Amino acid sequence: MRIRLLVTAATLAALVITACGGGTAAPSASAGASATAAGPLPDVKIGLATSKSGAANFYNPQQTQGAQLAVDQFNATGGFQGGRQKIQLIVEDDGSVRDQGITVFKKFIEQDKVTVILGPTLSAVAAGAHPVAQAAGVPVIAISNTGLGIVGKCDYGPCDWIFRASLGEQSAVPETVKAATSKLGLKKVVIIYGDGKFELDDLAIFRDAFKANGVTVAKEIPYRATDVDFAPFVTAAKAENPDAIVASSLAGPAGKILDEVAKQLPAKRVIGGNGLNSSALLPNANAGLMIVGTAWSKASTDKANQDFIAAYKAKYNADPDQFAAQSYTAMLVLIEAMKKTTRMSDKEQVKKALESVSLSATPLGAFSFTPEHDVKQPTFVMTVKDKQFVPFQ
Amino acid sequence: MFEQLYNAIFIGSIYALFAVGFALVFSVLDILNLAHPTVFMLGAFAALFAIATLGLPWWLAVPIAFVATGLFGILLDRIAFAPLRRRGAPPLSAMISSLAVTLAVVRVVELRYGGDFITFPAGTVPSFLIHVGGATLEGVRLAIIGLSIALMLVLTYLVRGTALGREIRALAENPRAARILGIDVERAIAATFFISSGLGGLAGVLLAFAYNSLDSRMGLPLELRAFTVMVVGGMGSLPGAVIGAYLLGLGEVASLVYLPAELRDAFAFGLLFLVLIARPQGLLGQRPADRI
Amino acid sequence: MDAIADFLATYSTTFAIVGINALLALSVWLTLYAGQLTLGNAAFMAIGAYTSALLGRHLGAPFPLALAAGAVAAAALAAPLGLTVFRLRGVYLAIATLAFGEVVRVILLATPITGRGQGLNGIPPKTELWHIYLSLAVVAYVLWRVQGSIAGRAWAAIREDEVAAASQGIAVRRYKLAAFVLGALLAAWAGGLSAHVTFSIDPNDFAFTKAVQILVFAVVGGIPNVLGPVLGATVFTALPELLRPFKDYRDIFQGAILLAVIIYLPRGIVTLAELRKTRRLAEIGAADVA
Amino acid sequence: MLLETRQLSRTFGGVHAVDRVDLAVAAGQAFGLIGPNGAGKTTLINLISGHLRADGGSVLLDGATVTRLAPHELTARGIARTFQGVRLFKGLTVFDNVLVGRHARLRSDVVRRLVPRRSRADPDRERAMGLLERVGLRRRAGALAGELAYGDQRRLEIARALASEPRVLILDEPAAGMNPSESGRLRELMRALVAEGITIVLIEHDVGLVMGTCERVAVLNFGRKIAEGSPAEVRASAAVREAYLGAEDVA
Repeated sequence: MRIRLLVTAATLAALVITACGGGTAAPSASAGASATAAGPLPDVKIGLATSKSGAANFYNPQQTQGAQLAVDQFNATGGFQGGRQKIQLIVEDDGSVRDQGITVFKKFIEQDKVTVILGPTLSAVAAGAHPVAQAAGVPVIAISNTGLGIVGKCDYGPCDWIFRASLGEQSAVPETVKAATSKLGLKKVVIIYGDGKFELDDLAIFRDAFKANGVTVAKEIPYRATDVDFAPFVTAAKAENPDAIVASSLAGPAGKILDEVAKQLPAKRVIGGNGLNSSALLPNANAGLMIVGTAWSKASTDKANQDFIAAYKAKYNADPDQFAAQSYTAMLVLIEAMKKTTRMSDKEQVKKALESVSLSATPLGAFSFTPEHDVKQPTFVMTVKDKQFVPFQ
Repeated sequence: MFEQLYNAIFIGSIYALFAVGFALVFSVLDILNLAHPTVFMLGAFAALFAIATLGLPWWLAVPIAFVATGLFGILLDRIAFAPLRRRGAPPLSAMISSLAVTLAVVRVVELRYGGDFITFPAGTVPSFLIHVGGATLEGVRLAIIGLSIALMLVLTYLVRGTALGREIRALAENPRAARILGIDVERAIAATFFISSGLGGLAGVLLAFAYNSLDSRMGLPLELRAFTVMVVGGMGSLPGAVIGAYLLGLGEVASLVYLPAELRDAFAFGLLFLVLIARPQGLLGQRPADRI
Repeated sequence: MDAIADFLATYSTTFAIVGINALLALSVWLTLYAGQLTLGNAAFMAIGAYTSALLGRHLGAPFPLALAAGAVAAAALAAPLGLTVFRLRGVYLAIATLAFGEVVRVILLATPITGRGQGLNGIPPKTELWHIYLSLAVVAYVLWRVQGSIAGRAWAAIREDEVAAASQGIAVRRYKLAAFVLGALLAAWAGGLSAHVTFSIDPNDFAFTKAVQILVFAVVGGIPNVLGPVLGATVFTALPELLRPFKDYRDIFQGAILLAVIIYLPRGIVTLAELRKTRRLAEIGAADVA
Repeated sequence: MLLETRQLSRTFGGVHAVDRVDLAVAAGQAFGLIGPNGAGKTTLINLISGHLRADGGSVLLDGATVTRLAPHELTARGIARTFQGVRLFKGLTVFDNVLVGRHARLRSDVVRRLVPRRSRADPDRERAMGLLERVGLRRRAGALAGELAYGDQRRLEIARALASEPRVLILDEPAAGMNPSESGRLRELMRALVAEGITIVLIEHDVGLVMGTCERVAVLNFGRKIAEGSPAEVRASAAVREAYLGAEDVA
C-alpha cells in the first residue's frame, strides 16, 4: 500500500512537471529572426496573469489581445538594444481564483523569471497575488483593478513594486459625480449596491463623492450576488423620490437596474462606477440612461487612440474595449520605461523607470504614474447613444 | 406596496417554475439535481439560438426551448444518473455527477457565447407597458406570471389525472413496487426528466426575456433558493414547492421593505434552518414514517 | 537541481492548497464515515480562517495559538448545532448544515470587523508547507488508527443503521456529535492554515461551492479509508494545474474526469489502491475454510 | 422477576398500540409473546428496549425502573435484541458485526491504538469468533453481512446480540423466513442459551415454535394482554381462542 502511494505521488509529480513544461513551451524562435552583427540577446520576458476561465472570464480575449498587440508592434520595430532584444509575453490563466493567481505569479517569478508582471484581472485575486511579487521584488502593473488597496496604502504592508495602469474608482467616481451633479442638478440620490469587494469599494467612494458635492444619499439598498430580480430594489428606491439612481454594481446587475429604472422611474438617470463600463451593456435598450466615468473613450479622436483602434481591428477583426485599451497602454508605458534602462531585465531599474515614465499620447490620453504608483490620466465621463459610449454632456 | 406585491409574485413565479422541476426529480429519484441551474441557463440559450441563429420569432422560441431542455434532461439522466441508478449508488453520487455535467456544459456555452451576459437581438423580445394607477406593469412580466400559473396547473393535471402521472407517482412512492406492477420505470423516469428540465428551461427563457439578458451562470443563484423552496414546502411535494416559491418571493421582498438591509439573507436562511429543525417535513410534506 | 527548486517554489501554493484540501476532505470524511452528509464544513473553515486571522491582527496572538483558537471556536459552535440537527438525516441534514453555512456567510458579509464583502486583506503568510503536511500526517494517522478502533467501528455501525447501532450499546447521539464536532475542528484548523497562505480571505471563499467541493474531494477519493479523501483532494486540486495545456477546455475535461470517476469507480479513486486489501479479505475467508 | 412491565402503554395518534400491559419474566425463563398481526408485540418490544418512549407505565429490570433509559443504556444493563426483518450492518463484515455487538462491554481503545505495537491475542476477537462458530458462521467471518443468505443473516443477528453478554435476549420473529431444519437448529440454540442462564423473550408468528420452546406465554390483542400462562393454559383460554386461535390455525 505504502509503495503504491509513493508511486502515485511520484506519477502525479511527474505529471505536474510535464504539464507545466507543455504549457509554457516558450516560443523562442523570434530570437533568431532579428540577429544583428552583435547577435541577439535573450528575450525580455513579461508575464500576463489574466482570467481566461472562471467567473471573470469575459474580460478576455480583449485583455490579452491588447497587451499582445503592443508587444507585436514593438517587436516588429526590432526591439531593444538596436533590434537585438525582443519581448516575449507569457500569458497564464488564473481561473478567476486567488490560489491559482498566486501560483501563476510564482510560476512567472520562479520558473519563467519574468521581469515584469501584468495583472491579474480581479482585485480579489490581486489581493493574494500582488504580495507575492512585492516580496520577490518584481514590478507589477495592475491593468484592471480599480478598487481600494491596490497601490499606495496596502493591507499587506509596503507595496512599492506595484503600479496601477487602470483608472481607480477613487479618481473616476468623483469626476463622474461632479459632472452629473452639475449637469442634472442633483439633490437626492439612492444607491443600490452589491455585496462584493468591488461594489463595496465603490459604495464608499460614491458616498464620499456625493457628500463633497452636497448631494444627499437618501437610502443605500444592498443586493446580493445571488439576486435575480431587481424590480423590488428599484421599487424601494422609488419610494425615496430620488433625482437619480446610483448603481454600485457590476455590469450584469447594472443592466437589470437600468431596465427597472426605465420602467419605474422614467426620465431618471443611472450613475455608475466602472462596473457599468462594459460593452456587454451597449445593446441594452436603456443603456442611454447611464452616466459612467471611464478610463478610455472609443470616441476620443486622439491620433494615438485612432491608430490603436485601427490596428486592433486589423489584427483581431473585432472592436477593442476598455480592457484592451488599458492592457495595450500598460504595455506601451512599460516598453517606454524599459527603453530608459540600460538592462531591460533589471527589475530595480525598470521600477525606477516606471516611476518617472510619462507618455503624452496613448489611447488613454496623457499617461504617467503618481508618487503612489497610481495612474494619472484623464477621466472620460460617458453615456451611451446608438450602442456606443459617447461623452456625457 | 402594490408594486412590491407584484414584484414578489413575479419572482415567485420564476422560483416556482424552477423549483417544481427540481422537486419533481427529488420526489421520484431522491436526487438533488445540481445540474438543474444549468438546464435553466440552457433554456435561455436555446431560445437565443432559435431567435438569433435560426431567425425564429420569440413565441416559437419558447416551446423550442422547452423541448430542447426537456430532451437535454433525458440526456442528462442517461449520462449522469442512469449508470449510477443501475448499480444502486447513493444519492450523493448523483449529486456529484450532476455537478460534473454542469462544469462541462457551462464551459461549452461560454466557449460559444462568451462568459459575459448577452442580449437577444434588438426588437426580437416583445415589450409593452401597462399603467395601473402609479404603477407600471410590463406586459412580458404579466404574461410570465400567467404562463407560470397555467403551466403549474397543467403539471398538476399531468401528475394527478393522467396514466403517466400515476406511473410517476407510483415510482416516487416505491420504485420496487412500481417495477413489479409492470410500470416501465425507465420510461417514467425519462418522462420525469423531460418535464422537470423542460420547466426549468422555460423558467430560464422567461427570466431572460423579462430582462433581455442571459449568461452562462444565470442559473446558479437559483440553486440555494430551490433548496429553500423545497424544504419550506416539503421535500418532494409539488404543491408545496409552488407555495414555498411564492412564500420565498414574498419573504424576500417583504424583508427588503421591513428589515435592516444586512439582515435580509440571514433572515431567509435562518428561517430555512428553523423550518428544518421544527418541521422537517415542511408545510405540505409527510413526515417520514418512524423507522422502527 | 535548479529546475526542481524552481518547480517547488512555483507550485508551493498549489502544494499548500493540496494539503489544506486534503485536511478539509478528511474533516468531511469523519462525518461521512459516521453516516452524516454535512455541507457545513466550509462555514467551519470560515470560522477558523477569520478567527485566527483576526486574533493575529488585533491581539497579535502567536500563530499556533490563533489556529487553535479558531478550531476551538468552530468546535464550540458545532456542538450546539450538532445537537440541534441530530435528528436530521441524509439530504435534510445536508440542507440544514448548508443553511447554517449561509447564515455564517451572511453574517460575515454584514459584520464590520470581518471586513464585510471586502474580506480581510494583507493576512501575513505565516503558514509553511511543513505546518500543513505535519498536520495532515498527524490527522491522517490518527484517523486511520481511529477507524480500526472501537469508536471507528461504532461510527461505521451508526452509518449502516442507527437504530441497530443503539441496540448494540452505542451511544448514537454522543458518537455522531463527536464526529460532527471533530469534523468542524479539523475544518477550522485547515481554514486557519489556508487564511495564512493566500494573504486574503472573503466570505465568498466559503460559499456553497466550497462546501460541495470539499464533499467532492472526499466522495470521489473514496470513503472506505483515510487514504481516499487525501487522494481525492490531491487529484482534484492538482487537476486545474495539470489540465493547463488544455487551456480553454480545462473545465470540460475536469467535468468529464469527475463524471468518469463517479461512474466507473463507485467507491472512489482509492479503489485503485485498494484491490490488494479486498484480496486479503478473501484470503482470510479461504484460510478459515481450510 | 428479572424483567417486568407495569401498566405499560403507548398510543399512536389516538390508537392504543400497547394498552396497560403487565408482564413478568423470571430469570432464566423462556418467555413467549404471541398475538395476531398488529396486536402490538413489536411496539411492546420497542418500549422495553428503549427505542420508543412509553406514554404511561414502567419497565423494570431486576427491580430497578429503566423506563426512560436510552437503548444503549439498556444494552449496557443487559438487554439485547434482534429486529423483525433483520437489521444488520450490511456494509461491515460478519466479524465486525459481532464486534460491534460487543460495544457495551468494551473500553475505548483509541489512545491505546495510537501507539503502534505488535498485535497480541485479543480475548474480544476470540470471543467474537467463538460466537460465530456457535451460530455456524465462522467461515463467513470475512464476508460482508449484506452478502449472507437470509437465514444466515438471522443467525448473525443473534450472534451479534449475544456478543453483549445479555441477561435478557429479546428475539423478534427470529424464525421468519427459515426452513424447518433451520428453525429446528434455532430451537436448539435457544434451549442451550436458556440452559446457560440467559432469559429469552421470544416474539414469534410460528406458534408451534413458541409453544415448544417457552415455559410461559403471554397473548396480546389490540394492544392488550388477553391471556398469560403455560402453553397449555394459554391454549385452553377462551379469550385466546376467540381472538387469536380461532382466526389462525394452531400448528
